[in-house]
Amino acid sequence: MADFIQLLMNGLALGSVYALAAIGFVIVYSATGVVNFAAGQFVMLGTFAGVATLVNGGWSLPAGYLGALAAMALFGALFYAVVYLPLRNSPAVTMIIGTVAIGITLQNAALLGFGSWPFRLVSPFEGMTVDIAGAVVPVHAIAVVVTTAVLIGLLWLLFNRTTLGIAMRAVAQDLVAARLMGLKVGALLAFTWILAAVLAGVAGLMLGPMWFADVNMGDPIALKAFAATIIGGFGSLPGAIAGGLFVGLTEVLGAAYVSSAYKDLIAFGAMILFLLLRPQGVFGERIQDRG
Amino acid sequence: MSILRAEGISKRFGGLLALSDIDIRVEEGEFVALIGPNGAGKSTLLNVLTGLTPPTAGHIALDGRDITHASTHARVRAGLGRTFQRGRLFGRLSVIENVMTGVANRPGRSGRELRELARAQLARMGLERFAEHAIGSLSYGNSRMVELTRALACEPRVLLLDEPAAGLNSGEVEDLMTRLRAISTERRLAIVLIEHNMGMVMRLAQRIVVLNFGSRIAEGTPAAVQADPAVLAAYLGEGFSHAGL
Amino acid sequence: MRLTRRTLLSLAAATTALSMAVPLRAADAPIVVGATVPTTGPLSLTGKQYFNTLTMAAEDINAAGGINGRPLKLAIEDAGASNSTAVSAFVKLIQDTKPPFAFITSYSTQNLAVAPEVAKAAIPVMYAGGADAVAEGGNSWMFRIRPADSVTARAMVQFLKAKLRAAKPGIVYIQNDFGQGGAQVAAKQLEALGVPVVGTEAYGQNDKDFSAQLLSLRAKGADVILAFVYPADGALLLRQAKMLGLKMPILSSSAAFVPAAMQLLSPGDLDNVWGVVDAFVDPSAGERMKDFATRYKTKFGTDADPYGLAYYDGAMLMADGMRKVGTHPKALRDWLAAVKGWDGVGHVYSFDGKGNGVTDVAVVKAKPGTKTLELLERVKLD
Amino acid sequence: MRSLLGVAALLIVGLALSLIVSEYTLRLLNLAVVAAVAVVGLNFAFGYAGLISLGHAAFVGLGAYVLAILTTKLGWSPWLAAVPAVIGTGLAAAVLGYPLLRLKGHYLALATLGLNVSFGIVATNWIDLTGGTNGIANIPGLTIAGHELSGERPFLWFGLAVLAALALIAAVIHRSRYGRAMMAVRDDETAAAMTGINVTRMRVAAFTLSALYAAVAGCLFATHIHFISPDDFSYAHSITHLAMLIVGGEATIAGAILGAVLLTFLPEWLRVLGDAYLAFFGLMTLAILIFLPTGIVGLATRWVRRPAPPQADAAIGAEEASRP
Repeated sequence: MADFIQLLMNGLALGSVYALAAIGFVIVYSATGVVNFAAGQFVMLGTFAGVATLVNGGWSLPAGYLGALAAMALFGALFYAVVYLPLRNSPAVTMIIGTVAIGITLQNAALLGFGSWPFRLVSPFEGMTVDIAGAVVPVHAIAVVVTTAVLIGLLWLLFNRTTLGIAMRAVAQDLVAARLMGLKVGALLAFTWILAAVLAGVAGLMLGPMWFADVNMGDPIALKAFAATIIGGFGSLPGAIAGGLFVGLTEVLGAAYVSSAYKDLIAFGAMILFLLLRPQGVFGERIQDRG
Repeated sequence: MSILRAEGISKRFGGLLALSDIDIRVEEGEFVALIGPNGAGKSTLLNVLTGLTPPTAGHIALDGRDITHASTHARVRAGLGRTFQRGRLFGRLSVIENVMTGVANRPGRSGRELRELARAQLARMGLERFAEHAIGSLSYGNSRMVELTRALACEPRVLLLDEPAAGLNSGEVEDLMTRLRAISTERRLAIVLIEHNMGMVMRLAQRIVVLNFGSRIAEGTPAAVQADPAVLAAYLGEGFSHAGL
Repeated sequence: MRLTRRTLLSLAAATTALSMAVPLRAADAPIVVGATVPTTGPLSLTGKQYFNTLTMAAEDINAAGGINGRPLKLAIEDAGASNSTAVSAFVKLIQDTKPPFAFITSYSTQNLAVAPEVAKAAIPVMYAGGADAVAEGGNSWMFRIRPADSVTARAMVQFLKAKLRAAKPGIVYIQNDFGQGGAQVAAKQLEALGVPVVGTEAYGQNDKDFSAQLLSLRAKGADVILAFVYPADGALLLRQAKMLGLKMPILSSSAAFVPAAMQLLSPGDLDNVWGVVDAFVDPSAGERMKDFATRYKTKFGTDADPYGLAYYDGAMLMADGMRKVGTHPKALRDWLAAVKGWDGVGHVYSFDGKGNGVTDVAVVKAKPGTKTLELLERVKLD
Repeated sequence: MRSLLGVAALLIVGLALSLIVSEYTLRLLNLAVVAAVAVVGLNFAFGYAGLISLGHAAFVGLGAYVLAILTTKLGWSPWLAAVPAVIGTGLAAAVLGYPLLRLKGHYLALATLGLNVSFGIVATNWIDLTGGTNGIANIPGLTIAGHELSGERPFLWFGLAVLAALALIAAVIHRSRYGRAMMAVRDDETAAAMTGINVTRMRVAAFTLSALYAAVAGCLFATHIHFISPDDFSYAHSITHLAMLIVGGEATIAGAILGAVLLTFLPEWLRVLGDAYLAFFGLMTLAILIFLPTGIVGLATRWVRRPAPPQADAAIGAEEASRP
């Protein structure tokens, strides 16, 4: 039983990271219709932004976190200008290939800048653990789950209670109508990318101490985030969370109770099954012909 | 025996009853018009008849064969043709290739035969000179005529036309009417026409079916329908005063 | 224009000078040796090490007078993270520089993919991929400068049985050529020794959570865990084992003890952890090792690891051969194939009929409360 | 006729190159030819039928693995083994296609991506059959009339012949009723059904055709490199195939071949940039997408057909009449 709780907690922590990566992906998708294959590299950059400020720069924790997130915001704006704007009217596939191409560039630029040496980010809760029903849970893992929950709450407030968020939703639903209503569509789309990059930054900073930072960590995260998004429902925030937790839990529980060699087949098999049987996912909107 | 018969057709979208217990029959070579205010369910009925939307209840028979559950392409091969409200040509195929997709329905034709048949169809519609043109280069009027040609190339026995005259200028409408009349008589083809241009409806249709809020509210000859108070109310109720009634 | 006798003479003189200059220049022209090294992608962590040591070896060789007076030059191409890139890199090297000798990577699948091209090029190469399958291919041009995975696995099993007195071993391995191969050999060996494994668990190369695998082995009653790992995941696995409160000893393969992995660990993570490493790369392991390790650290700012050392020794061995029999590929290959008891920094190299040069490994353990490794014993297998 | 000329040009250029270039370039040409076979196949699915497949490499892999297993474990001749490899892969695609191809756009893209990842997991872990991550080595090469196609040059000749034949077949299909039907399905599925086209069957047919070509590419790959492992067929390769098709441009056979050649050579040419070469590769691919949205072929046709004759009646409503 203690083992089960332990696995459950680890699965939740892992799932929270996938959920955060998936949220950044979903925000971009619902606002711009872009399937961002560089989403994993966003998270990787987030971790390395932390490496730059905290490890290489030696900044204090709060300053380092803020600096890293500011850098990510800048990166989001840059990505909007350099990748999204020139390609925004291209077919979906061109956009997919474009984000893959820039992903290759980001990964190799990080390799040039930081080398292949793995880094370790220090957690604010370094070495602290709590005992939950016989399971040993690092405080950092709990902090990850809590931060994810708080961020989701804030995002909900943003999208439902602020003019900015409501305008963003309007743009996501009908770009032309939003433009006719006088919304500054360009600025709102840019903000979407910035928000996604910052969220990826948070994900990156939080997983840095749990995993180690290496420049090749992006793609595996993106794959899991895709699976999470499909299972939860394309374009749905609660779906991204549910999907992320599901993928994290199947990864850990599947390895424990089914087969550690084939555990990833469960997540991806579930993804394909969901696509076939319930393509709108758990929470998702009905399939539109977008893309 | 009716060439197309639909009985008790209902279609529900969530809480909305788009079609309610509609009966419609079309005789061989007959020209029927389907009219009604916007949102009356005309296009939904066409979608049900062509198998694009499954009905919630009801049966459809084509030439005596039940096609209620047949797929769209099977209905086309059984003799059902259709054009769309917004022209839907294949943008990456040339004009003649568009028509060839229709001709290709009948098995056992060689590639050369397909091309010749398609060319003949275009010639019959006076469109031969556009045969090798790209779809994007056609005028709107011509693209509608190409779409009609493509539907005819499927050799239908019943042709459903969804507002074929929308967006055409008066000369083009006249031309279209002449051709439709000719097609209907020459090919013994039954035609179901959805149209807002009442002048056109009155001149072409032998029989008119009127829908409103998903129900059939009137049916009869143009003169009879024109005189029907329920029809007048339906259009006036929607503020449709320039309907020419 | 008239050709005078004078101009003819001077032309002749010039030609003679030129023709004499050519052999002169060839005598001190650099010998170009090829190397395919992963400098991009996930494999570049280990690749960086032998990129460094090969550079260092070339400098050392040239400082000692080169190869009979001719300087040694390296031509390096990126082998990337895919087999296809590795083969392209090798073929490009052969094409561009026609080297008499080359180093290829420490990744078995890349070695396997390149093997047919090596045979085609007909030059001797040294490789550090561990999979036994590479040597089983019967390619007489290929020489392995690291212990084969089966050697490591057998050494681990011996130590496990003899010193850790395991009765119910469990195995956890990384899902790649190294992990799968090592786990298979170890399981068979343990079976043969009468201590069958109680559980075998796998994890993916990109996995970050090993709690399922570790807890499952504990639940199956494993009293020792054998871990076949790569550097970063190895470190993460050791850390999580401690966090989960696993009390049994863990015997891990080499990669968890390379500097890149060690810097990620704290002393507590190494408690009750043994390592079977290719070679004990530490200043305490003798004068020559001390010289190598300290110079590497001064030059590159990080500690050397056994992978890097393997290529350093390999380069020295190659240079020795070239000095003795020249740079003709066939002569060099035959010389290498006959090498017995060549004393390198990391090992004593003797090539067997399949081109395996190393049959010894070292068992290490951290001094209690520190991350300083101690050599417990050397295991020599025949 | 035009496609015959194109194929002749391909063969002449290929043969001429094969006689003058170095061994290394020959090898890259061979890689490009193998990729081109796969990408010409992908053109059926994506170019004609509009199916975004990110699982193409799995079909290349399936073909390669069947051939490798039958030749190394059962000692079949590679020629004989290629038959079940190609047919089996086609069948697998058809069986998978029926449920999968109900999905569209990026849903299909991610489903096929999941398929590719799943293929990798199975190939990695079914060690008895696939050799796991160690892969399968010593795959025999092809022999023609007792001559082994061992060198890069003979293999290139053979590869070019295969590519030329497959490109011709693709051109014939393109112009047949099936090609038209696939494109009709891509342009407007509803209207396609309304001209009597069985949309599902056309989709599955396009997907299956693409898998057949992929399997041929897999057989070529296995007999060329003589070694395969799961890494050779990862989803990254599927994305590369799609990128080749888009960079080549305009859903054409010529574009598929040109794209395959360009994206095979580009990273190799960039090697002179040293450590930064892959970073530049990504940027250059992005630049091509931005500045050549219709690909190389689009650029070429724009150059050739510069003075497009203005249609007399083109002005009105051209947008409305184009795609819905």
